Amino acid sequence: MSSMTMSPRIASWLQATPFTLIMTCLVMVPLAIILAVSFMDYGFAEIIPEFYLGNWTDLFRSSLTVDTYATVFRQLAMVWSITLVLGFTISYYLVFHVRSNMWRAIFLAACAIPFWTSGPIRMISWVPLLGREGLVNQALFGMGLIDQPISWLLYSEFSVILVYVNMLTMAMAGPIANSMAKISPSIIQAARDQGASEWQVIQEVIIPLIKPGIVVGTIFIITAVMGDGFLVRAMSGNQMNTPAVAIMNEINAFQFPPAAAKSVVLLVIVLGMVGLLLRFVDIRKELAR
Amino acid sequence: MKIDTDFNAKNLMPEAEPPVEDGATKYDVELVAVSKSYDGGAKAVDTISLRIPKASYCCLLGPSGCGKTTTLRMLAGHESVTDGDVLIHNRNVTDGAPSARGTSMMFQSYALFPHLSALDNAAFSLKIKGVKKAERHAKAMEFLKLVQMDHLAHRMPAQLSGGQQQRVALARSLITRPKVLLLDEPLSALDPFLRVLMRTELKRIQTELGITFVHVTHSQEEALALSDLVVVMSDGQIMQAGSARDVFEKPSNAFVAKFIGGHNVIDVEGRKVSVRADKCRIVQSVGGTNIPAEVTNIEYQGPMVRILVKDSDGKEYHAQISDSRFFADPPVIGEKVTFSWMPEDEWRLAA
Amino acid sequence: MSEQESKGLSRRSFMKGAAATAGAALGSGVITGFPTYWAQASKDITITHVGSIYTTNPTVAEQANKDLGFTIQMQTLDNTTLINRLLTQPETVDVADFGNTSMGYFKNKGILMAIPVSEYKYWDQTVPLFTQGTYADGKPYSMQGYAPIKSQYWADASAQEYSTAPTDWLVGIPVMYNADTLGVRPDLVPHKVESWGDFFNSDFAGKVALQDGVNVGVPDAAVALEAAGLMTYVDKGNMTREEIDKTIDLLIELKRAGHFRSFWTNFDQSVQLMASGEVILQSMFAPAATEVRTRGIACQYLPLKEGSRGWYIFQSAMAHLDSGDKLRRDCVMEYMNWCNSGFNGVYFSRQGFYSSVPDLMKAQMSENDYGYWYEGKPATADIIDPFGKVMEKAGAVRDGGSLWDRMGNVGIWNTLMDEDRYLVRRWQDFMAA
Amino acid sequence: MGTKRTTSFYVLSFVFAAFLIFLYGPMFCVYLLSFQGPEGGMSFPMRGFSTVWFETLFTAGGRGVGDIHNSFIRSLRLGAIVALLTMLIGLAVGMSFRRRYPGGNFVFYSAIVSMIVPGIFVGFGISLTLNMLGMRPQWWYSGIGAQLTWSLPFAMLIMFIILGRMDKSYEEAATDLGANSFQRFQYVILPLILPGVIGMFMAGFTSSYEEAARAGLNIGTGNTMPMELTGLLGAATTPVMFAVGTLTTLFMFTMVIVTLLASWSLAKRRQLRLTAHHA
Repeated sequence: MSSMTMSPRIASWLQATPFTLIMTCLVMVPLAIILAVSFMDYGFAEIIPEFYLGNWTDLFRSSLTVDTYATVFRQLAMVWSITLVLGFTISYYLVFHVRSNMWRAIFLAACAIPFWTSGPIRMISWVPLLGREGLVNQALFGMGLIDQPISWLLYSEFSVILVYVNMLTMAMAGPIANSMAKISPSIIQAARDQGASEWQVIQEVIIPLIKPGIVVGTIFIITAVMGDGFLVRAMSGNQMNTPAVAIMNEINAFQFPPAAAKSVVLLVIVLGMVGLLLRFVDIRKELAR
Repeated sequence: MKIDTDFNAKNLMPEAEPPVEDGATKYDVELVAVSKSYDGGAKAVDTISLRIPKASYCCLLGPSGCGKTTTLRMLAGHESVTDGDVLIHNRNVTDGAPSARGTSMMFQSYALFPHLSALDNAAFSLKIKGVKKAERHAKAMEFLKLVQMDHLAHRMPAQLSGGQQQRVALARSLITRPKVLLLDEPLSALDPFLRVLMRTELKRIQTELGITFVHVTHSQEEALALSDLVVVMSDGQIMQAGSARDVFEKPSNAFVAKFIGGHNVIDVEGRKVSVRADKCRIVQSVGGTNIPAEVTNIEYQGPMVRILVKDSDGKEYHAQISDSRFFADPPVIGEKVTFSWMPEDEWRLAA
Repeated sequence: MSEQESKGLSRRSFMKGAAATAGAALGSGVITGFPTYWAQASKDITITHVGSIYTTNPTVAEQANKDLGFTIQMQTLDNTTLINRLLTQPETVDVADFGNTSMGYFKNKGILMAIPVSEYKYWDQTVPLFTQGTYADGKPYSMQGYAPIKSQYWADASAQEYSTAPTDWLVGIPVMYNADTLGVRPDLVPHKVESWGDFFNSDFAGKVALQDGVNVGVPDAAVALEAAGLMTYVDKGNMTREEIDKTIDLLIELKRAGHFRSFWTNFDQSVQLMASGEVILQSMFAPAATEVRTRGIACQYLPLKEGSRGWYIFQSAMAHLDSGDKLRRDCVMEYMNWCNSGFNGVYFSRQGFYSSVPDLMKAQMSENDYGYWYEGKPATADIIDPFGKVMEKAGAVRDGGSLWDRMGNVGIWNTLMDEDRYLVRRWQDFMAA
Repeated sequence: MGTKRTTSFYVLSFVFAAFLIFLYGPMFCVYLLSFQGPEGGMSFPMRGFSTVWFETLFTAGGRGVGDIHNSFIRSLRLGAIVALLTMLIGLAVGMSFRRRYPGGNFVFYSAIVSMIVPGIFVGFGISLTLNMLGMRPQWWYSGIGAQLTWSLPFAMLIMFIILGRMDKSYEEAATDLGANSFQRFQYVILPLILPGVIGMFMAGFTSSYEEAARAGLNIGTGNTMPMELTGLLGAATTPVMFAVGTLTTLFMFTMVIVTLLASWSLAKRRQLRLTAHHA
């Protein structure tokens, strides 16, 4: 075994080589090309390799940029706060209230099964649920709560947020539960001993201790919401425009340079947000703890 | 361990109980036929009854799995009681919340809140009560002073050594002014030197505060050194409860005699008796029981020397003799000796 | 991509003669009964055909493999992925289908082959919509939008520019076509709809949907706005910037007022919208209206006085074939001929699309089927789709009538405007509003 | 904890139950509508109850079925290979991070970038790059490569979790006992991190099975399952879609159960062997 005599640094490099090659060739290089393309002119479905700043000036001049980011940040704020509260509640229940490991495993599996259905199918299945003649409206009608179907259940900001919450709550709950599981039960008991009520334990002990989990979950939520265009289009009935949707629309119209410029901006914003969060938590240390 | 001369620990416990008026409140803790079983399985604690007098240092002693920690946790309210009653200060707290019992628990792992400084850890219960910041910090500082941690008040738990963490945990427990402090193997994670130091410290604080400490340990040395009341447990039952001296001198059964150490358990005419090792000799005793044996091992323990012998049936005995006596005529391993003791040193054990 | 362009150019001029010779040789041949050596050599060839869900189908592929002796590999792609594939990886494709919304992309690209008219056997029998740029009766049709004749012929064999006058070089072989209009839920509409203008009638506020896109949705909106008297255009299929601005501003106003229920991107969404009652009036594709009806829900596909919106799908061969293996190119031409020869056309005709060679269809379809789908005659027996499902009961008449009733009044064609770049930007504003 | 249940337990149980209902709401529609009657459509009401859509799914050339069968097989094949590579490469990169080394940060942050860049752009960028290099995309290199950019960062995070929690002293003990680095890996590290390695395989498979944005332009001529479904949704769809949903869920469910049972019986057999040795 040659690595026996190899310096640890060389061994690390060798071990990281396949990974790094893939990330470099298939992520970094394409990103560099996208950056380059953002400075090019375009015609009908063609990129004209000449230096052109128009994509960038358009981007910074257009009210579209502000509008789309306002929309996506509003959605992000709503999705984040709902998934945070819901994800926290679920992990708190699973970690501190469910006592049997078997039930915990069963509950977790139950949360995972719906995600084994292919994405496109999951997406279309909301229509029979939320539509004018969908199950929810029929149930409400049957209970006599409404006398005509609620139309804002589908193709509205409500449905966008709802489906985001449906898909992302577990992404938030996972890291939070992971952090919670690391809290020693004796710490909770110590707090109870000290006279803290359940709510005070949550406030004073659990929340401060699961901050890293919240940060990791937040990163997942930010990436998913900022990067998604499909869900917004499908669930808003194509009535909402976010930066990712705008990029998709331009890609669909084969207008790559402005789409590239928008992607660079989106990437910088998302990286900035994630970078900021990573300052508060060392993700590597946190995962390993 | 120097203590400020003007520092009176008793002042930290202003809400002391009114003076004892009747016999009923002579005890800080009473367990009445308490049992614990999990999911209908075997009993972890089996119908134990125990009374701990006021302001005493009580050690629950036993091997792991004997039910001592479960008993402590039932006292604390961290474990539900399957059967029986728990009384603290003559008040039935069997179903009471942990914080409403007047107990406070110090965990084996210390369970300090990792996100709070030593000061904030100590001040935690006051924060819960809604005490203002300046006030609770001042109060917490007093308690940190009691445990001699005031100089490290602003450190985070991760920056403290094991012994220091323990002191903070102690301050945090005491600040709730418990009637009974529960300690779960508080010394087991410390190195031997610190262990002895902390032991003294615990006893000092207990004496100064004048409250009851219930201390779980598997070390008989610790139990004997600290206790006013030693409770030896095995298999979920109390084997013996009594003063340290009683337990050592008059073990109630073979288990206690063996577990407390320093005893030979010997069959004499079909009866089990215990003989303290330090009462045994390795020379002929006139009027005593003499057994021919062979020295198998010699352990030097400083003031005493422990000698292990084996008789012709392969039965093992040990004797502890003073170093001066030992070195007067030191036996060697393999030497044929006579192992002996006097009948008055036999203590008859329960069957 | 400009590199590609220049490569295409040089290759094109070089290959010109060779291709013509080969074309002449094959064009005179027959489909079946090839010399054995040809069948032997071609059996290892696999042709990659990419297209939409309408034109790529395992049943058709299976039949083609059976009939032709070489392998057809079909791949169904959504339109974006498809055009992207053609533009960035044309060599990975042999045959591709696309519609008039994409025709603007292929000019001056050198991606598509100039198909010699002589190599396509059924050109003479093809409807004049494509060959001449007229209706069957010889009358010219609307040239608003990408009318078929605007992109049917290459100006020359270099396959760079389109020609509106017939030449010897085809951009693509027309496969299917139809005309779309508004669909309604007659059970739910407040009054009868006869004009596109009703789309913006406040009676329908909150219950209409538009296709989400600048190639179909915008022309529809333009026709409706003009019909409602809100706008006038020089050419709705190719608007000026001012027209685009005015149109989008008007649409934004309507959107903010809650006039639109939804915007659909695919067939299924439009069906769902209509079937679920979310929407009672929307522009939709013909089979979508049929699909709603087969679910037992009333849905009418309206003949409107402003005419319909026409569309077509071309099948093209890729330019790289000319410079590659000649046998492969021969197989591709063979396959493209096969596609319009019968089985495939009948297959999609029975789903409500029109073949560009109706006479060939007539010969191969049952009288009842042809009568119902092409001639507007009442069905003499149940109309059954290729999957065995009853689509209409005996006695039913196709809404919109015969082929020429439906295709005879096209107001506008699906389009890709010259100001696409600007339009997409403004459409984004509309979406964000 | 053996204490009594509090009110909050019942409240939280209710919240969790409600969440499960919310999670399963659309799934319930999928499962139920896959048994839609032959005349029924993609939405309620149910027009009868039948298995006709499952039959359609298994009829060649069935309406709305497209090329689902082959695309499913392709997805499984692709998923298995991506999972295997994810496991191996993820394991290697995880091992590299057990010591600090120059360039480690680049490796780490490139993975973070890959996780957060919209997939469609990675896919488009790769296809543009291939095009510039004059390479034809094929599922077995560009398709797999594109998907690896998505699955590998997750594998790396899993490795962080596992290796970080592993007590270094095991390995040191093995070194003391004379194991070389290879033996150390084989006999000490690998058995200890095996659950994580299996986790990486599963994560690799799932991310590949669901992924279309990156692979779409780089897969070559054969559609994968999500691509095929997206393509099919462009036209007349029938409850066959829901039948596909029901069956694939069932399939995945079976796979997971079988995997669990297999690993369980493996552990059991190992246990038995050990006890036999000791007896």
